[in-house]
Amino acid sequence: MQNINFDVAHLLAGSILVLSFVLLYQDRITAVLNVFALQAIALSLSVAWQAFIQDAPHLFVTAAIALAVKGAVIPMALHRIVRRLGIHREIEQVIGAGPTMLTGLGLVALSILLVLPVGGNVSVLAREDLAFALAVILMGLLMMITRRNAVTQIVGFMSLENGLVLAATGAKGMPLVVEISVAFSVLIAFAVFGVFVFRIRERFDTVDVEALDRFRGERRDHT
Amino acid sequence: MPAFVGLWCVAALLGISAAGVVLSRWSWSFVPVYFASLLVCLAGLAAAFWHLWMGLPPETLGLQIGLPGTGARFRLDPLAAFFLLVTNLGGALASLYALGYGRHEQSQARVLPFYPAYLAGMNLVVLADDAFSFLVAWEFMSLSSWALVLSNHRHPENVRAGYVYLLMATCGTLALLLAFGLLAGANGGYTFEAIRASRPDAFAAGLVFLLVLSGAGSKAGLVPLHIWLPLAHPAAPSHVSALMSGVMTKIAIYGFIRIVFDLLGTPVWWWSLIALSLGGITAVLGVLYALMQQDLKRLLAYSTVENVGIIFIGLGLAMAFRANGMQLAAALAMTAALLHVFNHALFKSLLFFGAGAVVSATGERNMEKLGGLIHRLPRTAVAFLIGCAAISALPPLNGFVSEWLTFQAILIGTGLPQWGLRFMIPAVGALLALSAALAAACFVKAYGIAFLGRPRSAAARNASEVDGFSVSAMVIVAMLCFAAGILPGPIVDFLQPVVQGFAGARLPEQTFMPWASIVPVASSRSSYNGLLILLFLVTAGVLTALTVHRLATRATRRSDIWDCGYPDATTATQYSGSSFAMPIRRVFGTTVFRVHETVDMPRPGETRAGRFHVKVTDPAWRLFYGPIARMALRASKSLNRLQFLTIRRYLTLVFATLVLLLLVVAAWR
Amino acid sequence: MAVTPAMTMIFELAAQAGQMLLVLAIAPLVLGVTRKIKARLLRRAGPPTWQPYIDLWKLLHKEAVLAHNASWLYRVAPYLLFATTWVGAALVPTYAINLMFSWSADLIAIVALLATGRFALALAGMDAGTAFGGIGSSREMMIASLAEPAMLLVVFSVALIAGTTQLSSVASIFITGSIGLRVSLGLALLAFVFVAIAENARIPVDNPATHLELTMVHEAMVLEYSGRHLAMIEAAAALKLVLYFSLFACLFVPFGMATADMNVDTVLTGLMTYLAKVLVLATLLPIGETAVAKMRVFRYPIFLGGAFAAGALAVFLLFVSRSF
Amino acid sequence: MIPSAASLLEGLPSLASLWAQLPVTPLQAVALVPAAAVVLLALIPWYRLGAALNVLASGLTFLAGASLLFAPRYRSDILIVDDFNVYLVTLTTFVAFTTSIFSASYIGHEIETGRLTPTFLRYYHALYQAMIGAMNVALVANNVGLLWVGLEVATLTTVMMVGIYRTPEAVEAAWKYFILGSVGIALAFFGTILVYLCAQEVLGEGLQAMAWDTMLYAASGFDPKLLSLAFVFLLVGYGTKVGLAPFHAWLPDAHAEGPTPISAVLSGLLLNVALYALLRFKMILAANGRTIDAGLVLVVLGLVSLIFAAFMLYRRRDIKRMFAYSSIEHMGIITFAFGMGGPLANFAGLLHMTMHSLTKSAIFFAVGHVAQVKGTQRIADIRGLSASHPALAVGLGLGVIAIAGLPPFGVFTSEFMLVSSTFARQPLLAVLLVFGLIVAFGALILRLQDVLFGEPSGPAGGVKASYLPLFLHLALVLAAGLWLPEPVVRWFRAVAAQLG
Repeated sequence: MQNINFDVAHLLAGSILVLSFVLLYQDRITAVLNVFALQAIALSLSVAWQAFIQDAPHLFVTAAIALAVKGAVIPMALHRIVRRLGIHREIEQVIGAGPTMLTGLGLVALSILLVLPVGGNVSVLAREDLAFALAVILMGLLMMITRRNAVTQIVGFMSLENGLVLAATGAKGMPLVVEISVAFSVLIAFAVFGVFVFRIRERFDTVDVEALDRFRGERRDHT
Repeated sequence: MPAFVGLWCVAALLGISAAGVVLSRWSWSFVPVYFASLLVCLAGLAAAFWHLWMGLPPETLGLQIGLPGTGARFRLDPLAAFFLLVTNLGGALASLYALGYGRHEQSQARVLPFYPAYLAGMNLVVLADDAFSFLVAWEFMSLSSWALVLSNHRHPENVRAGYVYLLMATCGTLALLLAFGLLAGANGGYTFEAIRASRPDAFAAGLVFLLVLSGAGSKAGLVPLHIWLPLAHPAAPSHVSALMSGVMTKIAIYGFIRIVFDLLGTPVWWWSLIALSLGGITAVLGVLYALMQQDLKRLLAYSTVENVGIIFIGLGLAMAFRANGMQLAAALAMTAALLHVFNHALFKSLLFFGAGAVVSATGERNMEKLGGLIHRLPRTAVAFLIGCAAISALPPLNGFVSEWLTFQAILIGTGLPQWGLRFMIPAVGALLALSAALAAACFVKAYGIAFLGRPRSAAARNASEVDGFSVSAMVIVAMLCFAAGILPGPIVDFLQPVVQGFAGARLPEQTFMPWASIVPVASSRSSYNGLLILLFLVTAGVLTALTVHRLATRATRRSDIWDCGYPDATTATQYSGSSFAMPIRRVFGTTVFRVHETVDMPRPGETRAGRFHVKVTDPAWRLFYGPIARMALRASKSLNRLQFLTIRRYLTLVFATLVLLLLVVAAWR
Repeated sequence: MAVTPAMTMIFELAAQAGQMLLVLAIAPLVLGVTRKIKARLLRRAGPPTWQPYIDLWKLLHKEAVLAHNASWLYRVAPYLLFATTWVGAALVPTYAINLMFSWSADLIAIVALLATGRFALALAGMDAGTAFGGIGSSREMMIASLAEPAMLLVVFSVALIAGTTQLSSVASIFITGSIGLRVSLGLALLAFVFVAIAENARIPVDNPATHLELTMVHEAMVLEYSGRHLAMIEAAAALKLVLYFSLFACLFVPFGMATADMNVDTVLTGLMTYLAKVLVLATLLPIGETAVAKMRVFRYPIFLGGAFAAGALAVFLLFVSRSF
Repeated sequence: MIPSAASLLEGLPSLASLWAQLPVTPLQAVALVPAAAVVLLALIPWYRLGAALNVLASGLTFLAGASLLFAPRYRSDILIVDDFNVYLVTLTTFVAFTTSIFSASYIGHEIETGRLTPTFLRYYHALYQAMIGAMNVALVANNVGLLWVGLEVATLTTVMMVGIYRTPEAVEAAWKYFILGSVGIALAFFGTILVYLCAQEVLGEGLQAMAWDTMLYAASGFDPKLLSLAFVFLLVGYGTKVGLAPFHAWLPDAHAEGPTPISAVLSGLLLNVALYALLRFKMILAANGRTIDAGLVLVVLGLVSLIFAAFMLYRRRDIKRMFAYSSIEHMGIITFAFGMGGPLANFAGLLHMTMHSLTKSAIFFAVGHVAQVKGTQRIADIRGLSASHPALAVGLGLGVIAIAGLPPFGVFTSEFMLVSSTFARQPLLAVLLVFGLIVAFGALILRLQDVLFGEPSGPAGGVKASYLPLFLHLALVLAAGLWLPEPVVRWFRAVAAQLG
C-alpha cells in the first residue's frame, strides 16, 4: 500500500517536472498556454493524491483551486489577452531551445544533488517531492529569464508557483493558512498582472518587456 | 575643578552657538556672540593655566552619555591642560579680533552658530578620555569648521575646498577609528584607561602608529596629506583661518601625542624614522609652496604646513630618544616641539589677523594687487612685521627659541645607536636649516610685496586702518611673541610637567638661570639669552643712532626715487611677488614643483601687451589624488551600466546568484 | 693686591666692551687693507688704506635723501642691520675666550642674528618700490636661503666635534690641539669659506665694487640709500667681514687666544695674534678674488650647493663615527 | 522613540489602565486599527478628510505600538512580542505616523499640480493603512507563514502605490518591482516550506512547527542540510526585499518614481521588516550551528551591496534615486554587521537599522519638499538651497550628514562600533568596509554641496508644509547619537546575544 502511494505521488510529481520541460521547449504562445494548463491539472491531481494519502481533506481545496484557477481561468484569460493585444505568436527566445533544455537538465541534477543528502529523519516521499518541486521552481525561473515576451514570463512565474504548491502539499501536515496564503497571493498576483498588462497596453501597445526598459528614469539624461 | 570648568566652557560655547542661530538675523548679533566666546575662552584659559601652575594631579569625570556601556569620560592632565591653554588662548584672541572683524561678514547666519561650536569641539577633543568622545569631538570640530569654510559659498572654489576638506577630514577620522579599534580590541575597551592597560603586540602597535600618523597627520597637514589645508584655511573668514591654522593643527598634534606617546606606551625607533622623514619633507615642501603663492592667506596656510613639519621633527626626535631611553634628550626634543606648538599658535594667529585686516581694508587677497600698506595701515603693518620676523625664526623673537631648541636636540642625536637614525637626523637637520632660511625669504616676500613699495591697485591706495578691536588683538599677540622670545625660561619650565609625563625626565629649572637665559642641557654645551640679545641690539642701535644724529648730521631730504636715474612712475615696474620668488623657483622648480611658465611675447610692431603666466602645481595632486579620483570615477562609470539592464537581465542576476548559493550549499560539507 | 668681585666684574665688563670697540675700530681698516691689496694685485695704486674711514666720515655728514614713499622701516633698517652685525661681531671671541657675555648667544644664535639684519635690509630694499631694490632683495634672500643652511651645517660639524655650540667652549677645546686634523673639519672649513664669500658679497658671488649691473645683488638692494644710512650699511658690511674673519680665526685657528687666566701679557698676545690672523685673511681674500671671475646669478646655487654638500658630508661623517 | 526610565515608570500605570478599558489589547490594535482604517478610507471620497483620518489611524496605531513597550511580553503559536520586535513595532508605527503627517501636507501639493486625482488618493490612503497593518502583522507574527503573508501583502500594496502616478517611468518601476518582488515572494515561500519541513521532523506537524520561538528551542535537532537550503531561499527571497545587491534592481526606481511618502516608508520601514524576517531565520541557524556559514554569506552580500551602491551614488542625476542607492548601501552595512556577528557588531547592526530608518525617512521628507519647491528631482537643477530655503537646507544637510555617518548623530555610533570591532577581528574586511564608507561619503557630500551651495536656482517660493516630522526624526537621531536609553540598550544586547 505504502508503495503504491509513493509511486503514484512520484509519477504525478514527475509528470509536472516533465511538463515544465515541455514548457521550456515550446516556442508558440498558444502552445505554451495549453501546456501550462496541462501542468496545472497535473498539479491538482498530485495535490489531490496527497490529500488522499495524508488524509488531509483541506488539501482537496487546494487541488480544486489549482484546477479551477490555473487549469482553466488563467489560461483562458491569457488566450484572450494574446488575442486582444494581437501579440505575434512566435516567442523570441534569448537562448535557443537546446541550451535551455541542457540548463534545465543541469538544474534537475542540482536539485536532486541538494535534496538527496538530507538526513534520514525527513520522509523519503517528502524528499522526492521536494526534489521535483525544487526543479520545477528553478525551471520556471529559467523560463522567465529566457523569454522576452511578457505573457510567457507570466506563465513561467505561474509554473514556478506550481512548484511551490507541489512542495507545500508535499510537506506533511502543513497548516491550511499557508495554502490559503498561496492561493491568495496567486490571485493578487494575477489581478495585478492583469492591471499592469492593460496599463501597458494603453501605454505602449506591446507587452515586450524590452519596450518598457526604454522608459527608465535616467536613460533620457544620457542624451 | 578645572576639568569641570573646561566642560562648562564647552557647554557654554554650545549654548552660545544656539544663541547664534537665534540672533544671527540681526546685523549686530556678532557682538554678543564673540564677546561671550571671548569670556568663555578666558575662563577656559584660566582653568588650564591654574591646572598647570598648581601642578594638579590628573582629574577625571564621567557622564552617562555617549557610547552605551562606556559612557563619556573626560580627563584633564598636564598635556590636556597645555593644549587647552593653547586652544583657549587662540580662541580668546580670535574672538577679540572678531569683535571688530565680524562686522565685515555678509551673512552672519553662516558664521555665528558655527564659530562657538568649533571652539567647543576643539576644547572637547582635548578633554576627551575615551575613544568615542574623542572621535565625536574630533569630527564635530571638522564639521563645524567645514561649515565655516563654506560660509562664503558663492565662490565655487570655496565649495570645492569645503568638499576636499571634509573628505580628507573623514578619511583621517576613519584612520583614527581603525587605530582605536585595534587598541580597544574585539570586545571594545574604549576608555583610555583600558587602552593604556592593554599593551598591543609589536605589529599591532606599528600599525596603530601608522594609522595615527596618517589620521592626525592629515588633520595637521603632513605632506602629502596636506592638500586640503591650503584650500580650506584661506576660504574661511580670517579669524577662523587663524583658529584653523593656529589651533586646529595643534589639536591634531595633540591627538598624535596622546595616542603615540600616552596610549601606545614606549615608541619603537623606526617610528621616529618615519616621523622625522615626513616632518623634514613637510617643512621644506611647505615653505617652498608658500614661497610660490600669490594669495596672502594661502601663503600663510602653506607656511602652517611648514611649521607642522618642524613640530613633527621635534616629536620624531623625542620618539627616537625615548625609544633608546635617552630621557633628558627626549625631554629636550619634546620641549622644543611643544614650545613651537605654542609659538606657532601665537604668530600664525597674528599673521592671519593681519591678513584679515588687509582683506577687510582692501578686499584683496592677491598680493600682486597690494603694496604700500605700511603707510595706510600703520599699526597692522607693525604687528604683521613682528609676526613675519617671529615666524622666520629671527632672534630675539619667539620663533627662534623653539627652532634653536630643536637644533640642540638634533645635535644630541649622535648618541643614538641605530644607523638609520644616525643617517636620518643630520639630513633632517639640514632640511630644518633650509626651511628656516626659506621661511625668511618667504616672509620677506609676503611683507615686502603686501606692505612695502608702492600700492599696485586703487584698493591698496585707498585702504584705511582697521578697527580698534582687531588692532588690539594683533598688538596683544605681537607683545606675546616678544615676551615669549626674550623670556622663554618660564614657558619652558611651564612645559616641564607635560614633558615629564612622556619623556620620563625634565629639563633643569630655567626660570632662575643667571640673566634669565635658557640652558637646556649644560651651560658648557649651549645657552641662549634673548633678553641680553635684545638689550644689546637696542643699546647698540639706539646709541649709534643718537651718536650719529648728535655728532654727525640728522639732515634729511625727501625726493623722488632715484632708481639709477631712470625712475618710472608706473607701479607696475616694481618687483612683483612672482618675480621675487623667481630665483628660488628656478633653483627648486625642476625638482620639487611642476612649474609651467608660458610666455606670450607680441611680435615687433604689435601693440598688444605681452603676457607671462606661471602655474605652479602641487605634485601631491598629480601623484596621488588625481589618479585616485579618476579611478573612482572610472569604476562608477563602468558599474553604472547596471542601472540600465532589462528586467529579464536583473532576473538573470537573481537566478545566477541563487544557483551559485545552491552550489555552495551542495558543496558544503 | 686683593681682587674684589666688583673689580673683576669691572675688568670683565671692560674686556667685553674692549672687544666690542675693537671690532668696530678695525672693521674699516680691514676693508681698506683688502681693497689696497686688491688694487695692488690689479696693478693700481689704489686708495689709501684708511680710505674707508674717510668715506664713512663723509657719508655721515651728508644729508640723507629719502624717496617720498619711504617708510619708517627704510630709516630704521640700517641701524638695525648695523646693530645686529656689531653685536654678532662682538660676541665672537677675538683675542680672548670666556668673555663676560660670550655665553649669551651661541654660534646658531649669531648666525640667526646676521639673518635678522639681512631680513631688515631685504625689506628696506623693497620699501622704495623700485625694480633694482626688488632684484637685490630677491637675490639676496635666494643666496641666503642657500648659504644659511650651509653655515648651519658648518656649525653642526664644529659643534659635533666640540660637543657644544658655545663659541668660547669650542675655542677652548680646539685651542688645546687635542682634536687634531679632522676630515670633517676640513670639509667644514671649505663650506665655511664658500659661505663667507657669499655672505660678504665678494667675488665670485657678488662684486662689491660694481654698480648699474644687473648681476649686482647687495649693491642693488641699497641703491636708494644715501648719507648716514648708507654709512651704517657700509659699516655693517665691514663689520660682517670682520665677524667672519674672527669666526674663522676662532673656529679653525684659535691658537694664541687668552684663556681662563687673563693677565696683561696673555691679553696682549691674544690681541696680537688676532690682529695677525685678520691681516693674513685680509690678504688672502683679495688674492682669491683676483684669481677667479664673477659668476652668473644662476650659478650661485651650484656654488652654494657645493658648500651645502661639503657641510652635509662633514655632519654625516660625524654622525656615523666620531673619529672623522 | 522610547521614553526614558523615569517617564516610563509614571507612564506605565496610566497606559495600562487605559488599555484595560478598551476591548482590544495593544497587540491586536496594531493590526486591527489599520485594517479598519483600510475599509473606512476606501469608502471616503474626500481626500482632505481621508488624509486627516490617515493621520488619525496612524496615530492610534502608534499609540498601540508604543504601549506594547509597557505591556508584558506575550507569545502564542501565532503572535509574539519579544525584545526583538517590540522596539521595531514602535519604530514602524512611529515612522508610519510621522510619514502620514508628512504625506498629508505632501499630497495637497500633488493635487494642486494635478499629478494625483482624489480617486487615486482614496486608493492611496487605503493602501497606506493596508501596508502599515501588514508590516505590523509581519513584525508581531510568531508563525513564519504569517510573517511571510504580512511581508508579501506589504510588498504588493507598495507595488500599487509606486505605480500610482501612471507615468511611463512609474508604471515601469512598479512593473519591475512587481516581477522581482513576486519572484522574491515565491522563493521566500519555498524557504518557509523547507523550514517547516525541518521543524516538522522534530516538533511534529501543526502550528508549533511553524512558530518561530519553538523552532528556536528545537533548532539544534534540525537537519543542517535542509536548513541551509531553506536559508538560501529565504536569503534570496527576503534579500530581494531588503534590496541587497544583486537583488536590488527594483529599489532605486521604485523609490524614485513613487510618491515621496512611499519612498520614505519603503526605505524606512519595509527594508527593515524584510531584514527582520531574515534575522529571525538567522537566529535559528545560529542556534543550530551545523549549517553553512550564514555569517560569511551575509558579510559577502553586505560588502557587495555597500561598495556597489557607493560607486553608483556618483552618477545619479535623480535625487530620490540617489538616496535610494544610499539605502542599499546602508542595508549592506547592516547585513555586514549581522554577518560579522558578536555582541558589538550585532548591537551596531540593530542600532544602525533603527538609525537608518529614522534618518532616511527624514531625508526623504526633506527631499520631497525640495522636489516640490524646486519643481524637479534632477540634482543638476537644484542649486543654492541654503540661500533660497535655509530651514529646508538645514534639514536636508543634517539628514545627509547624519546618514553619511558623521557625529554626533546615531549612525556614527553604530559605524564606530562596527568598524572598530571588525578591525580588531578581521582587519581586511574592515578595510573593505571603510573603503566603501569613504566612497559613499564622498558621493553624498559632493551632491549635498551641489544642492545646498552656489547661486540659488529655480523658484524661491516658500514651503507650505510642516517641518515637524523632519526635525523630529533628526532630533531623535541626534539624541540617540548622544545618549541611548537604558531599556533600548538592554533589548539590543539581548537580541544581539540571540543573533550569535
